[in-house]
Amino acid sequence: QNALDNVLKAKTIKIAVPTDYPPYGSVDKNMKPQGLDVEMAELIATKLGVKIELVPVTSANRIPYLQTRKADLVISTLGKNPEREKVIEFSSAYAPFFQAVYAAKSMKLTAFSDMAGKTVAVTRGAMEDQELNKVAPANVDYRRFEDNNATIAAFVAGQTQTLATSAAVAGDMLAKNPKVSAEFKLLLKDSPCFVGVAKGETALKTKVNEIIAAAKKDGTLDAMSKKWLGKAAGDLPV
Amino acid sequence: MAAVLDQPQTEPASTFAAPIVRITALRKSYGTNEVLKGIDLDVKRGEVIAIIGKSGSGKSTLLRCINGLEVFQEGSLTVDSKPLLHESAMAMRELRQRVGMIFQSFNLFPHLTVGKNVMLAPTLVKKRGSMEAASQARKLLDRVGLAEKFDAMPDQLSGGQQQRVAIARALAMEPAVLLCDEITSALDPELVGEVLRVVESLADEGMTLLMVTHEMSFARKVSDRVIFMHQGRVHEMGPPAELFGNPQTAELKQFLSSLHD
Amino acid sequence: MAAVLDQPQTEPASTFAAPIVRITALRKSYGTNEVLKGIDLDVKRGEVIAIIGKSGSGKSTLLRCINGLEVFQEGSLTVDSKPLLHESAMAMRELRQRVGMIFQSFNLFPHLTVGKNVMLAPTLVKKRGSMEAASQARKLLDRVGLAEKFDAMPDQLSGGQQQRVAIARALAMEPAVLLCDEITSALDPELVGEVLRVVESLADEGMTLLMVTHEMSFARKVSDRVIFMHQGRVHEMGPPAELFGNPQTAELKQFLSSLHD
Amino acid sequence: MNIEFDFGAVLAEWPLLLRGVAWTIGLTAIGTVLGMIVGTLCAWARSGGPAWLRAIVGTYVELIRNTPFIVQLFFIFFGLPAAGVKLSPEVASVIAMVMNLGAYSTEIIRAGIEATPKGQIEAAVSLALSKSQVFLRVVLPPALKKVWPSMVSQIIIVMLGSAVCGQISTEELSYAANLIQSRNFRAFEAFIIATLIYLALSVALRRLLNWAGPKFFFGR
Amino acid sequence: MSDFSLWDILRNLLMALRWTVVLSLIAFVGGGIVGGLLLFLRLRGGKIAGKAVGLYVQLFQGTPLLMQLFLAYFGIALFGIDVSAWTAASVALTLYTSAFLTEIWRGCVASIPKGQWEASGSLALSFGEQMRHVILPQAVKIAIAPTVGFLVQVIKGTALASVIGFVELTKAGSMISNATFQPFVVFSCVALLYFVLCFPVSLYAKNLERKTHGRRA
Ligand SMILES: Nc1ncnc2c1ncn2[C@@H]1O[C@H](COP(=O)(O)OP(=O)(O)OP(=O)(O)O)[C@@H](O)[C@H]1O
Ligand SMILES: Nc1ncnc2c1ncn2[C@@H]1O[C@H](COP(=O)(O)OP(=O)(O)OP(=O)(O)O)[C@@H](O)[C@H]1O
Ligand SMILES: [Mg+2]
Ligand SMILES: [Mg+2]
Repeated sequence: QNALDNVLKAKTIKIAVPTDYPPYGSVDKNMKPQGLDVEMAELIATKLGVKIELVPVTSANRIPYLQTRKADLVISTLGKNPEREKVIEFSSAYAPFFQAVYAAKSMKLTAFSDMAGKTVAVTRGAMEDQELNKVAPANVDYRRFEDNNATIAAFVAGQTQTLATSAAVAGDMLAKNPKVSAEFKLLLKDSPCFVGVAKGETALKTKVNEIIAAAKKDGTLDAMSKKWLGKAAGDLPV
Repeated sequence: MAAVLDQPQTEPASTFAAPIVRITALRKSYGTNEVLKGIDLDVKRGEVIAIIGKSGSGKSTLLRCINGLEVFQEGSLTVDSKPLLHESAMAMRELRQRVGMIFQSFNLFPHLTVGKNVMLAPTLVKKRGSMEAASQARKLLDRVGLAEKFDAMPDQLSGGQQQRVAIARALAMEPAVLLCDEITSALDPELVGEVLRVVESLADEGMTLLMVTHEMSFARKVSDRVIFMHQGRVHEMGPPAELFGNPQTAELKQFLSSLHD
Repeated sequence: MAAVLDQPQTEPASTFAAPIVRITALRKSYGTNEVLKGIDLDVKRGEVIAIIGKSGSGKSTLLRCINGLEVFQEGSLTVDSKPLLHESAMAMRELRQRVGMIFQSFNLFPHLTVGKNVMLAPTLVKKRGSMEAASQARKLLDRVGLAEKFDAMPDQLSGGQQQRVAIARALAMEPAVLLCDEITSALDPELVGEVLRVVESLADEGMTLLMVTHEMSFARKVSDRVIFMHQGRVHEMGPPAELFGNPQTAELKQFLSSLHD
Repeated sequence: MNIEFDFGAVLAEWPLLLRGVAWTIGLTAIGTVLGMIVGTLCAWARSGGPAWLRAIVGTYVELIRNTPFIVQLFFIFFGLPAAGVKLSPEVASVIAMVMNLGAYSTEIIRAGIEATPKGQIEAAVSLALSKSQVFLRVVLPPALKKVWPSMVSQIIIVMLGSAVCGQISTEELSYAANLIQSRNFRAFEAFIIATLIYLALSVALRRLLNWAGPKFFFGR
Repeated sequence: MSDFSLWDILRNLLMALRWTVVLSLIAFVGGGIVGGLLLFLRLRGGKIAGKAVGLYVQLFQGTPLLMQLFLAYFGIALFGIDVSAWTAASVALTLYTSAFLTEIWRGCVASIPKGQWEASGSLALSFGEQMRHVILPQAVKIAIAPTVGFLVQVIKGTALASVIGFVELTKAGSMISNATFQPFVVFSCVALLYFVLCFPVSLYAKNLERKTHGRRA
């Protein structure tokens, strides 16, 4: 039996979403998950006609969730890269995601080479970690945290000099924290978000792709992106 | 003190012939240390035996083998013609109902009243009703002179009183044989007498007794036979008058004379 | 047993006149319970004083006041003409270097060898080198007859040996006065002698001694003066022959006669 | 679901693991030494100090003993900067471990101190030893000896607790395991290996402490 | 996302505190039951079972609870068994608690004098009867204080369930901290709530201990 059949039979789908990654996923006053990823998850559940069960995950453990079938789908700012493609499958992209490096306004940071010797907060297992490794000098002092809560808290608290994270996340953080005088410094990577599906679950993947394609066509994706990220989804890879 | 007791243990004369305890070539070691080196002993029904000997000679170990508290390696042991089988929990429970034991350190159950201490085993093992067990306990406590302590806790009693409760507790199982291991050694001298008087009354009433004791005058007065143990063996054995009056071996002579120091 | 000891405590005759310990109108209470009710006492250099009296009469408290283990409320106390000042830790340490004390319960330090027990205070307080302290410790242990126990642990010694180590430990600070509080009371009778012999040799060599004791014959033999305490007061005082031979007060008479029971 | 284990993929990252072990040992060593010093000082204060100091120490001990280590760690690392105290993850971890062991060993050592017979102290005082000499030379060694088994257990608990320090990016063993699994997605294997290393460390640490206690702290 | 007032923070933390309490109770009750079974095995199950229980205890006392949680969460699932964060946290905490409790209780049983076993044995009581009527009533009295004391460790241990995504007090704290950017306030509240939960239990355990010691002295 495949995952899609199981989902339809059980009439519920378990979807892993972030709760530490505003505006993609965080909690509201009542500790309810909210955000772009959450809305995307709800959309998929609705289109499948099943109930949704949201599973809060962190960057470090979202792939094990899929591997161990603790979730049927991962909708958690998941970027695509070859290492990941070895262990899970990806749908088409559903939202844009820019990774960037942030630092205090006063700091001179115009090229990755300027990061030499500086501390940087990243989330363990997130794409930023791997991407930064490729472009930054070897002597960057990485501070890796378990989840994005910790990464951002560490930077906000001044525990690190720079922060590598999603542009949207950082924008949200800066908007809420006027005291932190940080700004966008370097673009790390444009790595849109995909829905993660367990290896071999082609039926489920196909179904998800259909839903994404339809949503793209009728403007739902753009609307979601406008609502949470402040701009349209733009061109997304299939 | 000597009150009336229903005595199921004295049985028809015809069975008197068979020994109630028969020990044959019994050997027991702790690790490599052989503590009992071949013991042979027949105990007749109603007989009172005193076991004497130096510390470490194996007296306690012998008693503890008889009611199965210790496992022995060689030889055999029968009680009432039934062999002691360590593997069978059922058989061990049977045996222990026939063989009671009283310890140097009383070992009353501190969380139970005196009455409950006496009643515990009969209600659990013999499935007596609690009314019946209570009335038996009262009788037995009366017999050891402690009728009024039924509801007392053990720690409210003197050592001598505790030991008498322990005797009543053992009697409640109506054992055929009673083993006593230095039951007065932990008592202040002025309390020894009250316990020995109870034991003497048991002997008078025909209970089979095996007792390890350092009270030589008591052993002499009460016992039918005295056993002198030395280095894990029965070194000398005989009626008290003979053994104390005319010891045959140098070891016994030395032991007896050392007691007068 | 009486070995040679360098005796820094015997000083030129000229200073003999001033009392080494002078106690004036000393009063001490525990809460509302007045335990010492005005004590006056001068102790001459080299004098041996025995303090006797019933339990609770304040004997220990008096000794403990002298080396500052207890704080008193009224009166004054000087040692070597220096007043006892409880507020000054420095002054208290000075005092205690002049006044040694030995306790009923030995109080050896269980984690240190016998030798280290003796060496501890000289090295810490007098800043002796460890070589020097060790050789002094050996001498002192030899003096109390325990030279060969230098490396033993306290719990390997008998009570009498432990108490002799405690004496050596006190002597290592070369005190001018030694206070002994019933130092043989915790010992088995056969061990009392060995400790008393050491104390006697100290007395013979001119050490100033104040000792609370229940050993009347020893007090009679060794002391220059006996003090009978009663209800927190010095009730009678005098040479031993007088005090024991011809007690003046009814209380002392009663006390002495009670000892023969 | 078919399971294939690939321990090799995790073991291939041995430099990371080794680094993690080194950090775990380092944190534990510093935590133990400083923690016991803090514990000893606090035990002294609590059994013989002035009332106000006793109250402060008492509050410290109860606060630590009644809140989880991970919360203490988060508080120090994420919370304190808001109050102007910025600490690196490593320093924050060390402080949390020292505070933790300090609080527990205060109670442990105090129990030992209070079991010291009064006569021991009086004998030492009447030998003219100063207050601190009495404490360090006469009271403390037998007290430590008495409580050493509890002390060893507590130190091991603190060592195992250091696994939590990875949550604030101190690169100890559990951090290494987490980093490895987030790279090669071999979560089970990484955690099994880390767990076995912890087990070995705790066995070794117990041996070491049982040997070191008598050797350095309380004689034979 | 809307702004949190202090009351919002506290309210959400209090809601999460429920799960800390529930998880503690599960761990404590489950650990107690498993610990009791292990104790029985250890006393009665012969040499091999005794050794096995000893190993079990050493395994759980010798490895971090954090690792046990990770393994329970990601490890069991590898065998095709679906474990939620609830199950994993309950299982790991139960096993962890049982290892400590069985060890605590074994000490209590061992402190009952041998004479009690011998006296009851020679009265022909079976092992079960000895346990039920003679040994346990005495051992339980001694065991209450350290057992209650250990409850505090269990409550604190549940904090680690946050690392497998279980939203109890600590996890709620870090989520709120990220939504509010007020870590000092949030973690102060979190610590305070744990303290309010644990301190009375600690005090109670201390009182019990004083009582049992007083009684024995
Ligand atoms: N549990 C045990 N383990 C090992 N050796 C034991 C044990 N119990 C007794 N022994 C040894 O067995 C020998 C006989 O002991 P036992 O207690 O039978 O002597 P005893 O004659 O009763 O002496 P006592 O008069 O001192 O009670 C002694 O050498 C003793 O050391
Ligand atoms: N620490 C204390 N607190 C309160 N009262 C005390 C204390 N020490 C002693 N006392 C009281 O002081 C009185 C004198 O005690 P002290 O020990 O000096 O008597 P003693 O003559 O040495 O008696 P003993 O011969 O029994 O040693 C007694 O009534 C005693 O109860
Ligand atoms: Mg014996
Ligand atoms: Mg006294």
